[in-house]
Amino acid sequence: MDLLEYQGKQLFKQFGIPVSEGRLATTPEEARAAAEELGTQVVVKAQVLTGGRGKAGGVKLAEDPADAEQKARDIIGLDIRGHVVEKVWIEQASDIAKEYYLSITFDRGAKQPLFMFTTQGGIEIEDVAANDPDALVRLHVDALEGYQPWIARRLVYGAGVEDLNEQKQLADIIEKLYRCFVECDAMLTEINPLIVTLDGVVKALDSKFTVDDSALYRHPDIADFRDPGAADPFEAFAREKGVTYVKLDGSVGILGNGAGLSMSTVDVVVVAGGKPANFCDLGGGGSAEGVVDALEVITRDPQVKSVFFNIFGGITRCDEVARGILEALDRMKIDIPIVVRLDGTNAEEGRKILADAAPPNLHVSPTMLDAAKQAVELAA
Amino acid sequence: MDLLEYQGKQLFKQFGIPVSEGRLATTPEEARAAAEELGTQVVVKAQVLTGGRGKAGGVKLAEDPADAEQKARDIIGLDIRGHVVEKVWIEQASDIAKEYYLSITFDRGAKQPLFMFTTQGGIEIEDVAANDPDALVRLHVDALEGYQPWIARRLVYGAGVEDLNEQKQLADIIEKLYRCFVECDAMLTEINPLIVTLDGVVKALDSKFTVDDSALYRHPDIADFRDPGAADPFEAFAREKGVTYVKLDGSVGILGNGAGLSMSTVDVVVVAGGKPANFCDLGGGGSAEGVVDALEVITRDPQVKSVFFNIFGGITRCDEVARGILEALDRMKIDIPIVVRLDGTNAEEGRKILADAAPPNLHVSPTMLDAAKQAVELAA
Amino acid sequence: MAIIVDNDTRLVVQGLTGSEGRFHGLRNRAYGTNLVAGVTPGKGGQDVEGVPVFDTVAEAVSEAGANTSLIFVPARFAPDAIYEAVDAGIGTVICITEHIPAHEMLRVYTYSRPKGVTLIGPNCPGVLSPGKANVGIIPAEVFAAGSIGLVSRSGTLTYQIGYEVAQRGLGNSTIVGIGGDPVVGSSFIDVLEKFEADPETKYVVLVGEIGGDEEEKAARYVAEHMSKPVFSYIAGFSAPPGKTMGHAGAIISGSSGTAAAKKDALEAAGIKVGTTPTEVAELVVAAAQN
Amino acid sequence: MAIIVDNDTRLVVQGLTGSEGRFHGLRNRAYGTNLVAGVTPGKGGQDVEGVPVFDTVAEAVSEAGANTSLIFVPARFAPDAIYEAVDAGIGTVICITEHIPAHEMLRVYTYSRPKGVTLIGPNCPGVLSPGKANVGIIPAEVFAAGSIGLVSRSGTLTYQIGYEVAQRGLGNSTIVGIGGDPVVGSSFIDVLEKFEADPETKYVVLVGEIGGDEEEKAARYVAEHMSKPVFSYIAGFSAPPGKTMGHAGAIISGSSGTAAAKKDALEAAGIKVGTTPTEVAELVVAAAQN
Repeated sequence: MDLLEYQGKQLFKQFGIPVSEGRLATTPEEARAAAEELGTQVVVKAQVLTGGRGKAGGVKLAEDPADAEQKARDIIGLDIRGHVVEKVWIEQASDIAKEYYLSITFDRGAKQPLFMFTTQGGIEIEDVAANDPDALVRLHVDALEGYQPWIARRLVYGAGVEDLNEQKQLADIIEKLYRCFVECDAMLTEINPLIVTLDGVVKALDSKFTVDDSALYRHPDIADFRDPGAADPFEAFAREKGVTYVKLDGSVGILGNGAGLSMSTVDVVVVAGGKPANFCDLGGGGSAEGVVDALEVITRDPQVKSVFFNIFGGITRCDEVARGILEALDRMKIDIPIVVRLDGTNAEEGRKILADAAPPNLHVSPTMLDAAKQAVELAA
Repeated sequence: MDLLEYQGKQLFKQFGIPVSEGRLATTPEEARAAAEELGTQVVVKAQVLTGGRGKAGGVKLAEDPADAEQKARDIIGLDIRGHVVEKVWIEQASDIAKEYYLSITFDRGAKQPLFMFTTQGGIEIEDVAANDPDALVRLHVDALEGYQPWIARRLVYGAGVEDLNEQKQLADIIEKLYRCFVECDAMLTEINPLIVTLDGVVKALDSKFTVDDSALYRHPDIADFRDPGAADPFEAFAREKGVTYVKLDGSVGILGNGAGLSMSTVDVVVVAGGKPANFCDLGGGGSAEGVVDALEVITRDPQVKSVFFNIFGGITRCDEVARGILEALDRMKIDIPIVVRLDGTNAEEGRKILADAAPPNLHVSPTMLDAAKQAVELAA
Repeated sequence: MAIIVDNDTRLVVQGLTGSEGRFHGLRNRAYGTNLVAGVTPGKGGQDVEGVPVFDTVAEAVSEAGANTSLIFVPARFAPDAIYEAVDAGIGTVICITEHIPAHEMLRVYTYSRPKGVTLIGPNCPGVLSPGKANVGIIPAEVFAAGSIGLVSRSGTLTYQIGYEVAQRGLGNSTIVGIGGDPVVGSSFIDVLEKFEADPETKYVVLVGEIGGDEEEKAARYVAEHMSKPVFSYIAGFSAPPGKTMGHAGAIISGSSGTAAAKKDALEAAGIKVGTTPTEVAELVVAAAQN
Repeated sequence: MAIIVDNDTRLVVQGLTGSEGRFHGLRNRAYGTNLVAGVTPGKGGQDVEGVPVFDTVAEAVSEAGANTSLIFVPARFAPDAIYEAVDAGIGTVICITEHIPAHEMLRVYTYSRPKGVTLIGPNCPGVLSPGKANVGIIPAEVFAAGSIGLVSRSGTLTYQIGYEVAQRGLGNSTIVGIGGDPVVGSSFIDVLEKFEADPETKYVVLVGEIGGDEEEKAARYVAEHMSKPVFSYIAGFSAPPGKTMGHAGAIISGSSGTAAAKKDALEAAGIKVGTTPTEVAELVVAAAQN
């Protein structure tokens, strides 16, 4: 789960990482009130789960409360890379002397948290890595050793920070960011830029924060950050139904069981010359109820012209899936053609159930590739 | 550092391990007041750093406050294995249904904390280990894995505890005791007996608690438990002077540098037919000031008839030690004979300094064994 | 022979008395796996269709000689269950449980790795050596015994490929589902190493998917260390960048991790990559039939 | 040859700019030890009598090729210093610092042990291979080069024995002070194993003291695994039970751990035990002169 800037900063603050004072606003009027409360120059920042806000006009300095209101009016409703701005973060403006970069990533490959730090912050870290790799200090942490003070020294001296006062503040922030990373079950915590003000104070001016979905049950406060309104409406509906669903842009609705097979089904539809409308994973169980829910999610999308049901029965039993399909057709009015391919556990029985019922818009196909071709043709 | 029962229980309580309500008393009157406050039958328990209190009459049940005062009068001043009782712990009496045993030891050999648990509590654990070893469940913990719930299961099921309610309370206490052990830097935490009351409540009826001296700087609250009055007066004086000193019962005062050599010096004095009066380790440094302090500590003991100064110069420089001896003789009036043996770094210079000054009661001897013999003769 | 599970497997199921554990544990036994014990705290002394249940894994080891554990306990108790198995001296731990927090698995992994334990999963379908032992939830019926090793991050896709191989008259030495979580106990390389050393395995199929760089690392490993022919299939060619597809394994991160990048890396290592599950089955079958 | 430190040692002193670190580091260099670097955070770029100082151990490794670290930093910073050395790839870490909390050392030990690092100490005098390298605070002047390996929990007692050996015209291959803390990086057995494998060492003297059961374990190890003659001295025969003598290593715990019990165990393993430091020196010298 990705967090918005202000949410990540709220967690930073809990762990003692310095951030600027700020207020959330959803209307220009609230933005004005926030600026009045803060009593200084403020920055109005679009809260969206995408990068490139600055270039898109989503971050603006405001001289006074009236200006803050105006800037918020400009920003709220803005479309930034497909994300419409609904909230802005009004924050006291900082006098920036230097911009650093600090992050911790859950490095799956190394199976260790990975610190990255550079004094060349404020820009995309990929650019630093590509153009000046020596400026970027990378350091893995052993999960059982945990944080030790030498880690901060390696980062700070390695990046060439020479000011003693900065070194001290950075070491403190590095330690706290690690605690925050571990205790919040984060997959990524990034501060870019980590600024030094003209007064020599180091603080986090932005936050990028991803939390492990599997650990959200331990963090109800973080889980509450989730904003159902922010997601794609089809995906929101899918989440509500407990269905794993990703909206794509084509006409062939896809339902597979298991992430790998479902992904492969999307690929095979492309190979067959079609355009997938979605990725949808029935998961391991495949109860009749799950099938009904998944079909409901897929067919809500008006772009969907045919549905390809690709099931390989392992734990999932094909007869159960067949019954689910019939039940879904029974309960919902589905006119578009459905191509079903069943293999594996109880595939014979499943095919027989479908053949016996023989709904007019249902087509049973013997192989994955044939089924894909048929679904593509029917969507055309 | 060993803690008294009530001190250990105070730490148990901090970590959520159930203990009985109690009050400390140093006079019979305080004991009466404590019993009144507690408002139930109480047990009056001698607070001394030794076992076998019960047999020695140091633990008594009191029916009412007047009785508590009487029992406290009996116990305060009692000599239990050489420890004079100065404090009593007045505690609400418990209805004991069962007595279990639970401990965690810092196992130096295995380099892991060691849990021990048995339902045969209330007696010396060595007896259980000897007579019914299967009844004693032993389980090591990996320091990096730390406490995991399976540990409690291994202990509780392994010892054959069948009552669900007890199992649950025990698992909770086991986890908390581990946290207490680690977070207090304990070398030993022992609960014997760990009782089950007639109402089915599990709680710690006693505590044995040893804290790592090297970690006391992190635990000022625990360090404050130290009672200077409880120690041997010579040892207390030595501690005050920062000298490592153990009082023994003979007539040859001993001063070595390094624990190993000092122990060996004690042994060699015994080999030479003498009785060591103490063990005293000058430590690694061996400054003149340290020598003066150590000699002051040793010669305070009126049993000391001669002093054997056994120095092997490594980091310690023998000339420095020689100067310290002369300075001590200069500052204190020491009449008893001192036998000095110097070897190693700057031994020549040291011997020369002593030979030049030639105080009347100072004897320089070439080898460790010869010096020991001479010191033994002079003490006779 | 085969790898990880075989006729020497003496299986304990942690969570045997739960509905999943019971269903699959007994199914594994029906297949011929030597299921010697179950573990459920508080149910020691009971049995599940004749399989003795113990309170602790240590007892399953000392009383029933268990050497392999299959874990079906819920996510919040699963790390504890893995630690318990490892510390009881179990040499092979296969964890089916999904949704274990990544940071917890990281600690479990870092702890158990130096101990030489073979940990498979979590969030994996398990390991099947056809004709010998099935440990986990893989539908053994669709596989035949043979000389093709199969290792995969995905369950159903593996079944699909194994099924296609079996339809063509060949079979598998062992099928290993390593799981798709951020931290899994065994990587592609760990399993490839075992296949290379296994005399029964002649060919290997590696089934990857988008995200991470495990396939790229495996490709380098194959080029440098493997003598046996390796074939591959990668899922997710049509996945849009930055979208999570099903589980955390399938995130495109940064510049690499795309299916195309993986395919290039594999092909550069001399590995033939099929564009559909059917095609990879055809490739390996053609090689085996030559 | 010799063990642990020798002519291949490239030493970094963590805490070289402190008074102890400077004194002993330069003393070690004066003896002939190849002191290549010092580490003191914030003093990178300075030097101590020509020895370059770095901010981190990693730099001492990459810039100066350090492979051995000697640690002189205060107790509260010492565990961090050991972790830093281990994680920077230092293969041999010798920690002189005393009073490190036992629980912290337990974590450091448990972490570094599986990494194959040779950790000596803490609270130890260090390691001396006469004529080759001295790393620590052992007064090298009193020792001569020779074929007798010496391992001990105690500092001054070791010096005494090595001195007596040297007085009799023989010498030592390596002297190892393992330290007397509750958790030390290397046990007697670890060092005995190295002596057994070292062609230069012909005889071994083990200097123990009361408390724990390390000497008993060493006796079993010698009986089962060592071909070279081992001699021993144990301090603390006259120690009263239950009294702490100097450091935590010397507590009589429970029924075993007494000097007499240790002597019996050693003798049962065929090890000759001297009653005084002089006697053990005489025993090993007599054996070596035969």
